Amino acid sequence: MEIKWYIGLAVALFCTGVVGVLTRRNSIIIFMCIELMLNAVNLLLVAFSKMHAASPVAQALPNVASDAQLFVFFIMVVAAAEVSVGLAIIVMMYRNIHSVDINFLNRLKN
Amino acid sequence: MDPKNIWITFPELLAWFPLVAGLVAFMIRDERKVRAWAIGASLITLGISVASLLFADNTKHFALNTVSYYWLKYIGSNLTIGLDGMGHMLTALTALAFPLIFIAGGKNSFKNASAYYGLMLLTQCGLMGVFMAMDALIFYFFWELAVIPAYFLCSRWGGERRIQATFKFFVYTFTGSLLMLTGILYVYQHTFGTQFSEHSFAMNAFYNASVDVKDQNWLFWLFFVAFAIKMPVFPFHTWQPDTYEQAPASTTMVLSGVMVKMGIFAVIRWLVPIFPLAAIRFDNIVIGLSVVGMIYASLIAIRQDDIKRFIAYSSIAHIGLMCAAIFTRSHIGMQGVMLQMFSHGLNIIGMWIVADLVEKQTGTRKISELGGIAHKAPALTIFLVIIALANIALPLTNAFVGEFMMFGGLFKFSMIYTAVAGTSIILAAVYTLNMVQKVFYGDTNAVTATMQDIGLSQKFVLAVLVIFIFMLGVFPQPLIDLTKETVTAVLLRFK
Amino acid sequence: MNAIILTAVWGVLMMLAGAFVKSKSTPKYLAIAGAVLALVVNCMEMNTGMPLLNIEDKNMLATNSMNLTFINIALGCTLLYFLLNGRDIEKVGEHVSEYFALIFFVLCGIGLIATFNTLLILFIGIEIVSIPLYILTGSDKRNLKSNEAALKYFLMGSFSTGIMLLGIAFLYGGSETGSFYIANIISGSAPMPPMIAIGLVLLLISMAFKVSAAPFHFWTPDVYDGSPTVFTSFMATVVKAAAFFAFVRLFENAFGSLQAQWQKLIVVLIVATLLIGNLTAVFQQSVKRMLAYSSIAQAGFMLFAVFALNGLAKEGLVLYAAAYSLASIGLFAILTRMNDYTIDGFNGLGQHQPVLALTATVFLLSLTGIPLTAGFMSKFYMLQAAIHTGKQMWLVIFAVLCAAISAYYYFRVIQAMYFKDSNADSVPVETSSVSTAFKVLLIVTAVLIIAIGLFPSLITDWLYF
Amino acid sequence: MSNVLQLVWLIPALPLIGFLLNGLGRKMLSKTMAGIVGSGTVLLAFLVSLYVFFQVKGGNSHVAHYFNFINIEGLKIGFDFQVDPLSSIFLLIITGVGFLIHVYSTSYMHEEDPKDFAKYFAHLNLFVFSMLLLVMGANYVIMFIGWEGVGLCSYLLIGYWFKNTNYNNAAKKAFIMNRIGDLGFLLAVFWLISKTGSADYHEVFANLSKLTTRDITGITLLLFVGATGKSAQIPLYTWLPDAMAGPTPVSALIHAATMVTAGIYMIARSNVLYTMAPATQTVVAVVGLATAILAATIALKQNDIKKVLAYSTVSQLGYMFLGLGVGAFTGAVFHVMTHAFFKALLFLGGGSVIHAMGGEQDIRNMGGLKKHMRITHITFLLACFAIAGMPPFSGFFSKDEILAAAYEKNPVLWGIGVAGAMMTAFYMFRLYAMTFLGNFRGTHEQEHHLHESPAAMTLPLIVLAILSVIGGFIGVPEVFMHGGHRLEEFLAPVFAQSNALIKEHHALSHSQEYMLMGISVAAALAALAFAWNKFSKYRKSDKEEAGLGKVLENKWYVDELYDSIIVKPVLAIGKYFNNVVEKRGIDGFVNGVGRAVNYGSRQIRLLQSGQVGAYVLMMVLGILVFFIVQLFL
Amino acid sequence: MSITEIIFWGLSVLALFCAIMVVASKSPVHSILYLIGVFFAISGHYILMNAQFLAIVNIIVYAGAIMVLFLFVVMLMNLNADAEPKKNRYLQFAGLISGGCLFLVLVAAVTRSADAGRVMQLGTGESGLIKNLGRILFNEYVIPFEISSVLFLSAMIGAVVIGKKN
Repeated sequence: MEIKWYIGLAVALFCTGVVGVLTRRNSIIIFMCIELMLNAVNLLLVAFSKMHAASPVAQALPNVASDAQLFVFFIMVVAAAEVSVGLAIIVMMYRNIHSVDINFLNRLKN
Repeated sequence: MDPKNIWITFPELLAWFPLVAGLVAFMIRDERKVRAWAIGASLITLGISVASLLFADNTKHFALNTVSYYWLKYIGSNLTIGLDGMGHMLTALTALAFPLIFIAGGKNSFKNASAYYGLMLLTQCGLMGVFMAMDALIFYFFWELAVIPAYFLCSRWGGERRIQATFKFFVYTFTGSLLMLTGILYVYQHTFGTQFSEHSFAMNAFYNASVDVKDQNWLFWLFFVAFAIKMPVFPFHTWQPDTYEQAPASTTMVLSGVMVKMGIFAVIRWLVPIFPLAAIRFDNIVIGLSVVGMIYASLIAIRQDDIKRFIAYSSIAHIGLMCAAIFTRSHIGMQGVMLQMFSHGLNIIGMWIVADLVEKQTGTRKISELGGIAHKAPALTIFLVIIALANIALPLTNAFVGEFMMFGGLFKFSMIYTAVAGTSIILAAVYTLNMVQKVFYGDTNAVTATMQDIGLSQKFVLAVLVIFIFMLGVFPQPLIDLTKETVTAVLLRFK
Repeated sequence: MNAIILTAVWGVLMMLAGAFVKSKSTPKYLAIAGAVLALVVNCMEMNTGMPLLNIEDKNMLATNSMNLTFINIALGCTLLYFLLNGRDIEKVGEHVSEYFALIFFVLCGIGLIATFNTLLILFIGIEIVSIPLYILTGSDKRNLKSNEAALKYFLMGSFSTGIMLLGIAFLYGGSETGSFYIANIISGSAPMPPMIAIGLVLLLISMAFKVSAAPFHFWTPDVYDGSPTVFTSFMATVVKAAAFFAFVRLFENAFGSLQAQWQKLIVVLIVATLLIGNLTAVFQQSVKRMLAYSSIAQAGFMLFAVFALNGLAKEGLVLYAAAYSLASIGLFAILTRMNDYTIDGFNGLGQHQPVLALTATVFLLSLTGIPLTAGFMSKFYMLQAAIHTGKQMWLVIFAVLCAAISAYYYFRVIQAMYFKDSNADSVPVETSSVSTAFKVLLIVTAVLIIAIGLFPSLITDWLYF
Repeated sequence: MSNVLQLVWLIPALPLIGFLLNGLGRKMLSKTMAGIVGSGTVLLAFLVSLYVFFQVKGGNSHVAHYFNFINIEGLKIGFDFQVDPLSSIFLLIITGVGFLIHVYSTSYMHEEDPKDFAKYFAHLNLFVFSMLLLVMGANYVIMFIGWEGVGLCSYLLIGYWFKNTNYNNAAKKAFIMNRIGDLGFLLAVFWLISKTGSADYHEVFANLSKLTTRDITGITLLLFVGATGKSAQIPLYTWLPDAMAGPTPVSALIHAATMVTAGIYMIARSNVLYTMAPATQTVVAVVGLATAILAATIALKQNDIKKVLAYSTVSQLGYMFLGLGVGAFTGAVFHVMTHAFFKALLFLGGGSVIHAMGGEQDIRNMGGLKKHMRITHITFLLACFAIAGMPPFSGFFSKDEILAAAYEKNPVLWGIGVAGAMMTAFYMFRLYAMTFLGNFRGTHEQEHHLHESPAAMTLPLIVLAILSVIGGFIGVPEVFMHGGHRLEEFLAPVFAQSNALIKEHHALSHSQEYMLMGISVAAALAALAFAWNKFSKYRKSDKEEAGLGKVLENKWYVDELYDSIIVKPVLAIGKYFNNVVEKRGIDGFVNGVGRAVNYGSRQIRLLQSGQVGAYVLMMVLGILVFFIVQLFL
Repeated sequence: MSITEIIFWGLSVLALFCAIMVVASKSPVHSILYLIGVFFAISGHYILMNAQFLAIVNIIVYAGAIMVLFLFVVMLMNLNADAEPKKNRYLQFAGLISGGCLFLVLVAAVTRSADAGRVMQLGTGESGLIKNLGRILFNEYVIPFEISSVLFLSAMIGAVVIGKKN
């Protein structure tokens, strides 16, 4: 299997996430789209790790491919932390204005 | 007594004494005391300056009277200040101007006097530094430092529209000096190094920088714009009338008497010798601009109804000639510029003092509203007439010698330019006499009926100025001798 | 390394203090002590190379004098920030020690991004910096502006994290042997393969986002404006400088050899940033928001470090970080005391609070880049670094013209303080909120700025000794 | 000898001392003291000049160097004085006539306030000082100093009664017109300096080989421009009639006897240059003659006693320039001298009349003064004869010399010159007749006051009258007496260099000369008789002048012409520059930059819409741009 | 077409479909469910690439913990379909276009790359196994591992500071 298909898939997922961020107003959904982007990256990283694992040069190195997978692990860790903070912020906003619409608040501009 | 043997050298004294005096002035709360302190301090500075002139040995270009501290040695800049002939002359002008300005201020009351006098003295420090800097970076520092206190002075104690007017002045000059800074940095990259650094900001390093012709051509303009704004040369002059109009009188005196000389000084010290090829290449443009500016400003001056704006435009016309004369690259022209820098400084201060006195007493600056002051204040009128005539370069006054030599230099460069520029001396007569006539002659009116003649302190100041006017008008040779070496050194750069 | 450990530990300590210490002012002193301690151990490491714990870092962290110097500056500025703003932090909300804890965590993250050697540490460091900031931004919970800012910051920050991760993934994929070590991503100076190029651009963009370079700056004004002013102060100074440091480190160490191929992007960034930052700041009425834009404008100057990437640029960056942080912290500290954040609110400050006005003037002059202030020296180094490259002189000229514009808005504040009178019925600052210690600290800050302006080697020498 | 000549600095120094004493001590000095100081210093200067005169007789020329005025690389201008026959003649005229006028002034100005009286004498002394500098300077720069100095004094004295705006305007006009000429002078000096490297007469004339014909023509033309300003020639003559606003002695001294002759002195001094530039000489001659005729025509119809004299001055100066133009340098100088005598006399006489008439200057209101003012009348009449060129009065000799020289050059010049001389005779005797003959036409009050002036005023009149009568005999032409032209002999060394340059010299035959004299005298006599006859019984009439008469009365409308082609346009341009170019153009641009920044700020601010979606969109667009820049460009 | 490829395509279509539905569906709850679908599809890819540890973690952490948290929050707020007001169509359209452009640009760049054709190791390889990863994590990645605790601590504080009701 050639790497380009995985790249294509990951990029497609990533861009779907970007489109979601651009088009939606519900902050929770935007947040989910960002998670989607992160997952696309995760997929890409793993795919790359397997690509490097297949290359003869890299196979000689010790941790080939594991690096990227650990990186993915850390991304998940960070994502988890981010989610907790992010949701807290959204909840806080909801408490104040009873809405999760990102455009509802626009006192800060210009 | 060799100045080297004194524990501290003249350049140091000249630069740091006003600084310290200024800082001290901030501490003094009582207005009378702080004024006395300012006058005293400026007189001491004058004394130092006179002493330095006595020890001046102008045959040793820069060699003597130069002091250098290690400072930013790893980037090749040292705090080097020194006095050559031109520096001597201009520091003397600065030192002379300030006590006169302070004394002429009389019993003017200022809100927050300590800050006022402190800032004035700081301005003096900046000016001194500019005239003595022997290092491009130090020059830039002082260049800015002279402007900042002046900006505060104008904005704090100025007229109604002071904030906009002086802000324009500040932004304008600041833009110019930033452009110059880029130029300095670029030249710096092409200088030889010192033992600590790859390149050097020292003046000699700049003079010997290997800047090729192509670079000179645009670097020249970076520097020139900065200096042209300061001088100011047409068409960079529009900040000046507004600022002069709005600034407090004594600051205006500093601005026009001394600070505009910074621009001319800088052209001679930091522009022409560094980019001789570009200076030769663009001489026609610069002189053309200057000459156009002379005529232009003179014509405008004819139509001015505000004394302050009137003086401002007349100053622009005079400065134009100085700028043009520098680029003639002739001995006579350059020497004329030297003389004229000093003369113009004194004359214009005199003009401002008179204008200020008139405004204070009558409450108006409108030429059309005044008249007949000669009856009420004959002494003031006599001084004014002498100063005004000096301003239009009547023979045996100081400005004549300078203008004569500058025109002589310009003539060597181009007869056409001289003829066109020469019409400005006619126009100068027109606008000056118009002003004199409308303000001082004729019959008194309601505004001027209560006019009093000037007090003793103003008389003293004006008398000093008049003495200088005639002294230098009859016997300018000392000033010529003082600056001769500088001129020769600068002109050598064209060889 | 020392600083990272200590700040992390101190963060935990502060957190625990929140649970056990009831006095409201104790956390402040604890935090100050922590900052001092961190500074001490960092200096220790600088001078002796002696780590607190001997941890095998697998070369993931680089502790050279440059990085440690930077950490020193960040810690020093934070210390100053604590001293000046300690009381204001207390006023934000109930979780005083938690705020301090978060700030310590941010410092820990700053330690990481100042020393990272792999993209993983960079990523984690940036997240450790960002997440507490999201929280601090939203810490004024009842304030809708604070809410809004937090949400905006969080969403856009996460988005940029996504961009960054995609970039990292592409770099990983494009690198010869599949490595996250920044030194191994590129070998030689051949034309970039497209995958590397994609990764580079994406990483550049995410870093540009963090340093709020246009056109990725949009979060900055809103977030700086909406956050509680004390935290804006921290965000806009120490954190921003740290992001810059990471930016420069990344691009120097990872892509330095290919600089010619991506320099044009930096040029675009610089032009856009300077233009937008300076222009937009001109019209602002709120000083706080004006400072936000000015921070964008200053970022334009700092970007010259990335543009030039030479020794001068590094010295300049360190100086810039110090100068900019000091001046901004000072200004924000004064701003927190103001009754009215608009420029008109500063009217007559010169008469009511001469010390505040004077020091604010020094800070503003420094930000404008007037000689003898640190601000001048830092701009000077930056311009010199750019000119040293011998390329794109027009960019430098453009930059100084923008600096002239910056004088326009900085001086508006000065004008307000000195040349205008305050309204008869209101004072710009409540006298009670200005303690002597505060004034002394401000003066110390101003003196520091002038000292650095006079002797930049006070800081740059650290890089070499 | 030279040791003694070192003392020539005394000559200008004495009036300067007088100026300082009177100027600084104007509050302390009594009128008498001020008068004594003022006249005394000039008298002393006259005595020294007299001494100098005898020293330089025989062609001695001496340069006294005092100090370096300007000494730079490539140019050395000393503060040097030169005395030679030419300057000594002028010294005598200036100090001599000047002294007489000072004396006259003590009486004429007696009604002034003591302070102003002293001020007046100070100015007068300053004028004498400047004039002396002008003629004594050993180089063009010192000459220029005096040159502008006299312009200044003229300004100060014309505007002496500074309350009157018209007087001020006249003063201003004088100064500015002089300045226009000064610019020409200055340019010429620069030209000389840049080519010969010096402004010293000796060096310049010794280095003429360095100058091309173009240079010399240019220099002489520019110098002549200077001369037209100072000596009131076309086109810069209009200031002189206006300058009559000053006190009458001032008019006599400055605007008749001395200052206006500065241009002649300068050209005579530069005779070598002019001889080498025939083209310029032609210009000088033509301009001189044209001025002579133009001014004479105007004088025909003037009714102000001083105005008539003023135009006659302009006219006579024109003759002098004609002389210079045709190479009769001696003749010109001779005419300067005789003119100084009789014109000063005329002015002082006129002053005496005005004094007697209580300030009245319109001759239509005079008449029959012969009875009341005998001395004034006689001296005035003598002066009229002199100026009309009646033999054997002084004017005859000098004018004749010029006309003869003109004839040599071109008979047409002579013809026009004679026509001018006719007009001169006509208007002078019109003036004389209207003033002194017939019946008194003024008010009773004026008539009651009519009286002869005091001795201080009449004495100078008498002295000048004597000089006017006999002054001509120092230059008796060759025809009458061989070797009778002592002035020519005396001045010969000065003009030696240029005489040597004139290759051919066709002298007039004696018969031709007699004929020319005869024609001109006859013409003048005819005009004289006609005027005497016509105006001795002049009656006042309210008839408006019409046609040419009106044009002449209004001075050919030259002032109006200048006003509309120079003054108004300049003012309009100034206004345009001030209101449009400056405010809207340059400053508008500067402010426009500021406004543009502000506008840009307001617009660019709108990008910051406050909406996260928009922000992210911008970011994504930015990403796209960056990708395209990096990957596809 | 080998079995691997069939699985790849099947999973890819599923992932993309679910991703698009996350963006497109009106109700947040549906979005969440679709997102979980995406996660499962991605985990399938992980297994395909023999990254078993990540596959499991992905299911547990993302689908299990994070998404449940989301769901919980959405339920708590009682956000239903059509809670979202009408949105600026132009902005939506612009978002779609620019997202598409981004995709095109990236794909265009990748296809120019020589690496695009490199073959992957699918189904085999030790690197994704827990044993292997664990060893490396605790040997070489000690610092990031330890440091990420700081991240969690700050997230925890954040939840307290922000979430706690005054």
